[in-house]
Amino acid sequence: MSFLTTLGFGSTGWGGFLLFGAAMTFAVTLVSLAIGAVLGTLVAWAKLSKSLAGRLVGDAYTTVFRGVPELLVIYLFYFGGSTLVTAAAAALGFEGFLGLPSFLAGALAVGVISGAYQAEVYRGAFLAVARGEIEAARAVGMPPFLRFRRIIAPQVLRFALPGLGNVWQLSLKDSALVSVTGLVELMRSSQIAAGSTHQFFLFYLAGGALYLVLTGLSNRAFDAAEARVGKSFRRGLGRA
Amino acid sequence: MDTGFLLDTMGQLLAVLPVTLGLFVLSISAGGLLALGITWMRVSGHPVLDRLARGYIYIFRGSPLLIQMFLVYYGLGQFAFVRQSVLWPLLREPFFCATLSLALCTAAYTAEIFRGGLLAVPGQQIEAARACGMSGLLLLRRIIAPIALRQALPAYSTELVLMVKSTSLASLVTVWEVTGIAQKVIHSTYRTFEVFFCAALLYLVLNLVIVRLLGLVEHRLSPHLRAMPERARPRPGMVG
Amino acid sequence: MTTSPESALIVRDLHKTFGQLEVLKGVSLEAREGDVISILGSSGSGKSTFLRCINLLETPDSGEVIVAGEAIRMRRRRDGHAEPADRRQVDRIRSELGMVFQSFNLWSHMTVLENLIEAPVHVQKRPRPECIAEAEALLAKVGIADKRNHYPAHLSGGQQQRAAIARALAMRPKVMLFDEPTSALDPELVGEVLRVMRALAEEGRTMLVVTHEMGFARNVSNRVMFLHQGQVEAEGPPQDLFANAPSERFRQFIAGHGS
Amino acid sequence: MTTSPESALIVRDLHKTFGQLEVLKGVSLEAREGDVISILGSSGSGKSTFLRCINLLETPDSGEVIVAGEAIRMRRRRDGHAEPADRRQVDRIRSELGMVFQSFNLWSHMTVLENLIEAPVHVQKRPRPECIAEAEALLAKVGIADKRNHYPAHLSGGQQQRAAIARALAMRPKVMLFDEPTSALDPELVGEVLRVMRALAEEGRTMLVVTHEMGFARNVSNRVMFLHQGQVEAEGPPQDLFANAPSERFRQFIAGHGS
Amino acid sequence: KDWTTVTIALEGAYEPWNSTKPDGTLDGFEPELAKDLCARMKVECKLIAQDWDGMMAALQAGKFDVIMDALSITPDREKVIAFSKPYANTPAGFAVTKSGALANLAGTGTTLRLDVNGEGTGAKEAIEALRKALTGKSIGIQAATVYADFIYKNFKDVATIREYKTSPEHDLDLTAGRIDAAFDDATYFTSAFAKPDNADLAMSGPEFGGLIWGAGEALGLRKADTDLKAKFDEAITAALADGTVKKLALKWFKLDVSP
Ligand SMILES: Nc1ncnc2c1ncn2[C@@H]1O[C@H](COP(=O)(O)OP(=O)(O)OP(=O)(O)O)[C@@H](O)[C@H]1O
Ligand SMILES: Nc1ncnc2c1ncn2[C@@H]1O[C@H](COP(=O)(O)OP(=O)(O)OP(=O)(O)O)[C@@H](O)[C@H]1O
Ligand SMILES: [Mg+2]
Ligand SMILES: [Mg+2]
Repeated sequence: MSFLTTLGFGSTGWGGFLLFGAAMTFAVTLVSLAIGAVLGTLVAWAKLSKSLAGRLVGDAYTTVFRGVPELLVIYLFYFGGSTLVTAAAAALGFEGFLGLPSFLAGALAVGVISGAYQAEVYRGAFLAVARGEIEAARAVGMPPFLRFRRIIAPQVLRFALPGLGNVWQLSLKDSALVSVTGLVELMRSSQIAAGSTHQFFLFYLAGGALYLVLTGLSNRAFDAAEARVGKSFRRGLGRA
Repeated sequence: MDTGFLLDTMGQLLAVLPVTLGLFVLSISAGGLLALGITWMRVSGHPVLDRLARGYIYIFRGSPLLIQMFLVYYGLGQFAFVRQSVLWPLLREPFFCATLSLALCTAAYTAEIFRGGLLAVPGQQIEAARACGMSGLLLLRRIIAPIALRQALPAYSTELVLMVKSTSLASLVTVWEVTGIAQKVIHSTYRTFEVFFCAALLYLVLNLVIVRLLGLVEHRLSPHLRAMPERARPRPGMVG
Repeated sequence: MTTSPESALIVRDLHKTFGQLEVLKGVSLEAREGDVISILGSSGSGKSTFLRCINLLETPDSGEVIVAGEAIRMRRRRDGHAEPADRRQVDRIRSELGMVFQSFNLWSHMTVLENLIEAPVHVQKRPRPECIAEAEALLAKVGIADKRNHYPAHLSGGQQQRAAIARALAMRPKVMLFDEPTSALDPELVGEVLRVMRALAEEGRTMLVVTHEMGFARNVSNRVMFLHQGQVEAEGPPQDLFANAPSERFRQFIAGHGS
Repeated sequence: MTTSPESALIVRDLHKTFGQLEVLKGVSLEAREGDVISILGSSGSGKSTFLRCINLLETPDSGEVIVAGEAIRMRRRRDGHAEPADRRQVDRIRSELGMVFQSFNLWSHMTVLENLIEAPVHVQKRPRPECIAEAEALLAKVGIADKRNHYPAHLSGGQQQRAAIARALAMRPKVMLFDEPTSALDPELVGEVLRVMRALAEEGRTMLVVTHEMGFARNVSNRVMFLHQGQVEAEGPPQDLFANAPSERFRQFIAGHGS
Repeated sequence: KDWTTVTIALEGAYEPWNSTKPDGTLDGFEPELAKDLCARMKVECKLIAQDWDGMMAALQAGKFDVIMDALSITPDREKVIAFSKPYANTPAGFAVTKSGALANLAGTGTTLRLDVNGEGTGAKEAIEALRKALTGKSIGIQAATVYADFIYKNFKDVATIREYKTSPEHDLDLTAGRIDAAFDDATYFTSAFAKPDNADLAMSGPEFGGLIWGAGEALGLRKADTDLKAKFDEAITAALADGTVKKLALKWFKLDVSP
């Protein structure tokens, strides 16, 4: 069948092209999730802290990076970052354009956005951790970081997992916007293939299917994680 | 800066703000209702319903909204039987299709958020309710929902903010809302940053309002998590 | 005490296993109206599990529970586990069984007063003003009327426990299941609460009380049941049981009292 | 009992207000090494709050806490609230204060054994195998060695309480703060736990025990403090205090015992 | 600056102007023309694919030096970037469904040349006939193009106008019957009609060409790079003169598009 050759791996097949795009999407999402985890934790901590300044900074961060369209953040990081780098290079005597690599700029931008979302997820999860258990940790003299690492983080992670799954999905799709930096990820490869062949449904369906494959793989990971951390909890829901 | 241009752009964007708001309000209302049903299926413990709900969430969370909207609008229209069906008068309307695909997509995300909130309800408090003879809807309405809602609010506010931004995809199906108009202005003037700045400001203000409102609701719903209100300052006296 | 011959609660040959651990190995009990039965037993002997099986918060593996003459119908799921055949029946029966949990389990998003009127108003559908009046009387009885508008997180342990007792009483249940209802109370309050319970018994309510208070077992209850390793090791009126214990294990158990 | 003249713990003029309610109105206490002090008081009298202020889980409005000669430094925030001046100092001091909470507060994501070794390994940085060995010995002492790999949600109330006690002891704290450590235990186990505590006292550890067990106050502790309406209403060795109570309120309180 | 290498950006998804082959290399009218121009200029050219959104900003930021993407010269764009001499100028026309009522309107197959103001021989009559035919119909156009301006100017009062983000989308809606006609570049339509999905579509009515669409399609450059513009202008003039452009146009568009 013709669409099999079109999607295949031969010299006229787009299979390899799309798979490469999918791998790029996965890589951008993974890196941005990691960046977002670090930022999100810090921001959630700031938002929960007693310090007014901390709360203001945290609020500003989540409001701006959740509120502003993603594309703008990516533009800012890519072109803004490039301008900075170019200026710095020019000061050192280099000529011409020295951009942040597309991948780095894109992952940073999506990571910063993901950080804002993760912060909200962590904050909600933190509020669900039993107060008494945190007190018990303070009572044995755990300093804040240790308390965070040993008592709070494992439980927050447990409550946060469904929300994190959402953020992962979001980043997966935000990564599609990174194409403005010239990066060819899955969405852009589908669009290129569609535009070059005029077969829009075929390539959008193929692209959508590949996104579903990525989601399927990550769902498995999240389900396994949920099962792992869920075993110590008495189930609240379900049959009585 | 060219204030005249900024004002002019702002004017053009404000003129289509009602379109963005309409898409947003309609799709989150419909999506919220749908999400309730899906959450219920997801936690019902019934294997078939659970599978269906998982499948739904998988597909609509797992693929980019852009592709979903494309397929709902352009894809369905390719089938003659759809064009002859009674639904065609609705499905031929771009605004309806945009709202529909926004609602279908947010329902999947919202269902996961609701489920996360449910998981955080302490099992003992549900037991106490069961022991009083509560079950089903009553249990849900009086005990589970208030606690779960409280837990889910931060994540839900995120979802709302996301939806505001997702409405921007509607221009793909010829519903020209704020971002679509902004891009149109950019394509005719090539003043990317100024135009995006105006659009970003608009979205930011919109999202700020949403986040503040939900913050208020969250505050109202959680007196039991706060310290008791103060009457007066503690007496000055010495401290250590 | 009224000694009507009716059986308010019958439990027959209850079995319950958690994973590997057989917690209840065939426990039976019959309580008539107005009976106050103390359930004694060392920690981990299955007392809480027994109470929780009665109102089906834990599903027993086998055995029968009959409340006011009505047997809770069970059926076997395909995977071999038992489950209630009719959830509505379970709900109806539960609303006639009051329960005070060992860990209180107050609803954290409601004030004390709201906790008390929740079930009467929404499950039993009694008029709200009546419920509020009754709840306030109950709160006064257990001495926390001033805390009615507080959230559970802002109460002391003993206050929470009293709120939990009041919440169970507010439903005017026919049978009451108390899981160590005085553990967090000081001696003075223990006296107070026991007085309330005694009054209830005299009204003809039936009570199952898990307790470590030998004083209560001896002086308030009219029957004592001693659980040991998942079985009823000794049973009978407290006078007989405490005077000449039929079981070595029980003798040893009560010897600890008053160290 | 050792009677070294050193003060293990000094509390001076502690005040604490919750919202409108002044819970502690200037409570002072001095405990020497090896002292076992029972804190009595009716429900809501501020006993738990007092213990929680000592290790700064609640920040006192004013007053001074000195542990093993080291005063916890406080400072006033701009909004008028007090806060500890040096969080590191607080953490260090806390790791020498063992606490058993009224509601246990076991870490729900860890097994019993993990709960026990958590602080010794990660706060005190002791070698893991040593901590495990010690934790197992402690679990055996309180009789739940077989539950070491269970999660708290799967334990009975008494088992949770014993795990909480063992967790506090596993840190080998200089001063121990017990909030009703035997409330969920049967008489036999109460005896067992009291024996463990007595042994600790003989090693020279200092203990503050909030309790409703008059037996404990009378026979195990060497000092009794009676809190009433946020103040120390009576204080002294149990023999004196129980024989001829200096306060009408205290006499009334202990009269409740044994109803 | 001496230009030894020049980076040219294309969208790579606008067949047949420029498109991508499955192995990732660029192909089409523009890539081939670029190669020819660079050979004439004796510079090394690097072709890169770049998303249409962001192309202007990236040119300004210096990521590449030239945009070659069927870019029409318009006054608005000229405010921001510099244009080379045009290398193509294409006519535009209406596409309709072969089976629909609008098929084969008068003038199908002819091309009218209009000047900057939209005037020319037979223009008035042709547009008047089209207005009649399209009354009450809906027309699809790509947003923010010169064609959009034309349609708005002439048909706004008689027909419904629907704006699309990209050209292929109006084809889809044309097939689905949501619109009755689409107006776009003739070269684009020629290649679109060759695809099986669009088998039911055909041109209808006269096509319009000439200066009305501006001077034509040209390279976009930064305003500062006047020397580069001069080099390209020279090369384009030469390529037009010796028929290279015409040869390539016939190969890719089956139509001579040289201005
Ligand atoms: N977080 C809080 N917010 C407001 N009020 C509180 C809070 N914690 C305790 N209280 C109030 O302070 C008073 C003293 O509480 P505390 O827990 O110290 O009592 P207690 O002596 O330990 O009583 P019990 O024997 O019942 O445990 C109580 O009236 C209680 O309602
Ligand atoms: N959900 C559960 N999963 C596994 N084991 C459980 C669970 N609940 C209770 N157990 C075990 O069953 C046994 C009986 O528990 P139960 O709570 O009935 O004891 P109890 O008699 O109430 O003790 P206590 O006086 O300490 O409250 C205990 O050994 C306990 O560890
Ligand atoms: Mg129990
Ligand atoms: Mg207390």
